[in-house]
Amino acid sequence: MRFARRAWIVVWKDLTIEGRSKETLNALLFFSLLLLFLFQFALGPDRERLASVLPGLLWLGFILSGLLGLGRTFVGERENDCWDGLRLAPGDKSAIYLGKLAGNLLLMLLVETTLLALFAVFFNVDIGPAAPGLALVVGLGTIGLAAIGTLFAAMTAQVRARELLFPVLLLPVQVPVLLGTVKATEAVLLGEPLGAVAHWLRLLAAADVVYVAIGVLTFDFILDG
Amino acid sequence: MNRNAKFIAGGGVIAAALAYMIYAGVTQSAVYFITPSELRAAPVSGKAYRLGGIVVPGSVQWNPASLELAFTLSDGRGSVPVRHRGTPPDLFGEGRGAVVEGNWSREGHFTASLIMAKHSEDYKAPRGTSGAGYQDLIRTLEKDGSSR
Amino acid sequence: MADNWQFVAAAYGLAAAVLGGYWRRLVRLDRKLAAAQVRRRNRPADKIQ
Amino acid sequence: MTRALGWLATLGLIGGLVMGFGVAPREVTQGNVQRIMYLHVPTAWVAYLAFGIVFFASIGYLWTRSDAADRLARASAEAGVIFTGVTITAGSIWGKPTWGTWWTWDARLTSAAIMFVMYLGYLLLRGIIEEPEQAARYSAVLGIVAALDVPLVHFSVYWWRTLHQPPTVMKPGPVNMPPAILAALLVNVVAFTLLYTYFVVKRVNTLRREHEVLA
Repeated sequence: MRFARRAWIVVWKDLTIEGRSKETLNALLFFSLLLLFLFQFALGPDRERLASVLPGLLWLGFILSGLLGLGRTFVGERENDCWDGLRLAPGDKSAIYLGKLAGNLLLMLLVETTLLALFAVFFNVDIGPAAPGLALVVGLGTIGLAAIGTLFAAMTAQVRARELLFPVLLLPVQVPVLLGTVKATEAVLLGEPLGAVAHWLRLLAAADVVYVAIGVLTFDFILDG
Repeated sequence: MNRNAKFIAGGGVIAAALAYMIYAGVTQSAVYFITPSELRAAPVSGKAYRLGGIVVPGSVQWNPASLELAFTLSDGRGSVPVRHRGTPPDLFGEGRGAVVEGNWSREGHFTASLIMAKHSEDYKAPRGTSGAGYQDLIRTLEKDGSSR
Repeated sequence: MADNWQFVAAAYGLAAAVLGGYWRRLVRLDRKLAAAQVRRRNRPADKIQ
Repeated sequence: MTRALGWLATLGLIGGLVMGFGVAPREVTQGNVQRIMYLHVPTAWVAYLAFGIVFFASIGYLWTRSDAADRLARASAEAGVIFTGVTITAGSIWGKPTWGTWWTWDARLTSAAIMFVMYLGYLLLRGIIEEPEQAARYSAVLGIVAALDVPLVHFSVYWWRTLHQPPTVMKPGPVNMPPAILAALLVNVVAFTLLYTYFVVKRVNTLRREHEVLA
């Protein structure tokens, strides 16, 4: 499988860079911590209100940190003039897309797990019994977010005002994923069985399939001129 | 992989996922608002609800001076007293459908912060059938809530 | 049942303003381009003189 | 040719107004305010049509790299955003007297609003990229993503909440509408489709000439 190998090389390259500098990861974890402080200041001690807004807040945190992390996907390539290297890489470019997507997924899941743990500690939420369901919902949502996020990050990497354009393009497209995950997370945290949110899970799964397929098919056009 | 083969396969996957979504979407039964009998079964005070039903004929009490509105919403099986402060929309009326947003108060009534009139998708000419009946409206409400 | 004619008027008025505005923009762009094309066509003639 | 199309659209719109305000009867429950429907529904249809054409033109561009396809996508997206704006404002004005609120996060309203911002983003991307070939390529990808996203957006907000009545005409089963109202609606759908076609043809025209003048 040469295709898988080429995708893996991209993942390995990005992980090595990230492992050496830990630039993005450190900044994102610190950012998540700050978010928790902000939420605490905004909400105050009202526990009842907290329970009803918790899923939304959690996803707000995931999205804000996701936007920051995803937006940086191709920054390294641009700043170090490796863009042409990617463009000139032989063969199917979708391997590069899948590699970048896998790297982003790993990074986002790491940050999300940390944020979730911090949430449980600071807001006294017992997420233990909901953990398997929560993992499924968060995983499905993150795939969708990262799939389009990676594609749009490549699209905006070479454009001026990219910090602005990236979220402006990404957020409206991500509405189905956001609605689905927030609703499903809400149900899971309230202790409802996964069957009660089956239609949301199906929507998320369908969205993930569509988004990843679009990314694989169109990434070529973004990369080569 | 052949480029064209990739596009055909990818397009097929996308089309299949979307077709499945549309199929599931059309046949899905989802709850957009709860009905009075559902609220009666397990009311949680303080929790925000969207409640939909028919305004029971003869139940509307409207005080234009204090802008206080009280009426009863029913789905034929259960009924809930609703209180609201403000002017109701034009289409709001006895025997018609309405959806209210608000919460269940401890005093045993529903405090609505927003009242919305729900009209059916059937448009009527003056000499057509006169005014939709109670059953018709219940059907509209239930149809919206259970199918399509 | 009130007729709410003012709402009907507002809806149609706003729509007319938006659609008419876009139409006017297109017409203006059209004229500007026509003028530019005329200028371009005249330029070589200027050089000959 | 374009001019003839313009007059045809004008004629259609006049006919639509005559049908909507002269021929169609006053609706019983809602009163005359229901006549906003003859504006709201056709513009909504045209908006969906416009974004559908953006989708196919975008695929066409990536396939053939023809500038004509790119110009069509751009013109159609502009018209689509305009018509979506009209649909949303008209619907909002209709909603106030009938539902009692200008705006509610109802399914159909929300999905129209999301579609609106999605394609505003599309136009924004086009405006920001200066290099024409790059702008065409990137926006074609975005046009495809946005169009395939529309059904997902639709169902997600549909399950989320709804207040909007189900579609009257575009649904399976018989249409439950007096013939005069239906006829007025159909005349307006045709008229607004003509107006959309006129806008797109004219805009494609100006874009082509812009390209020639700049070249």
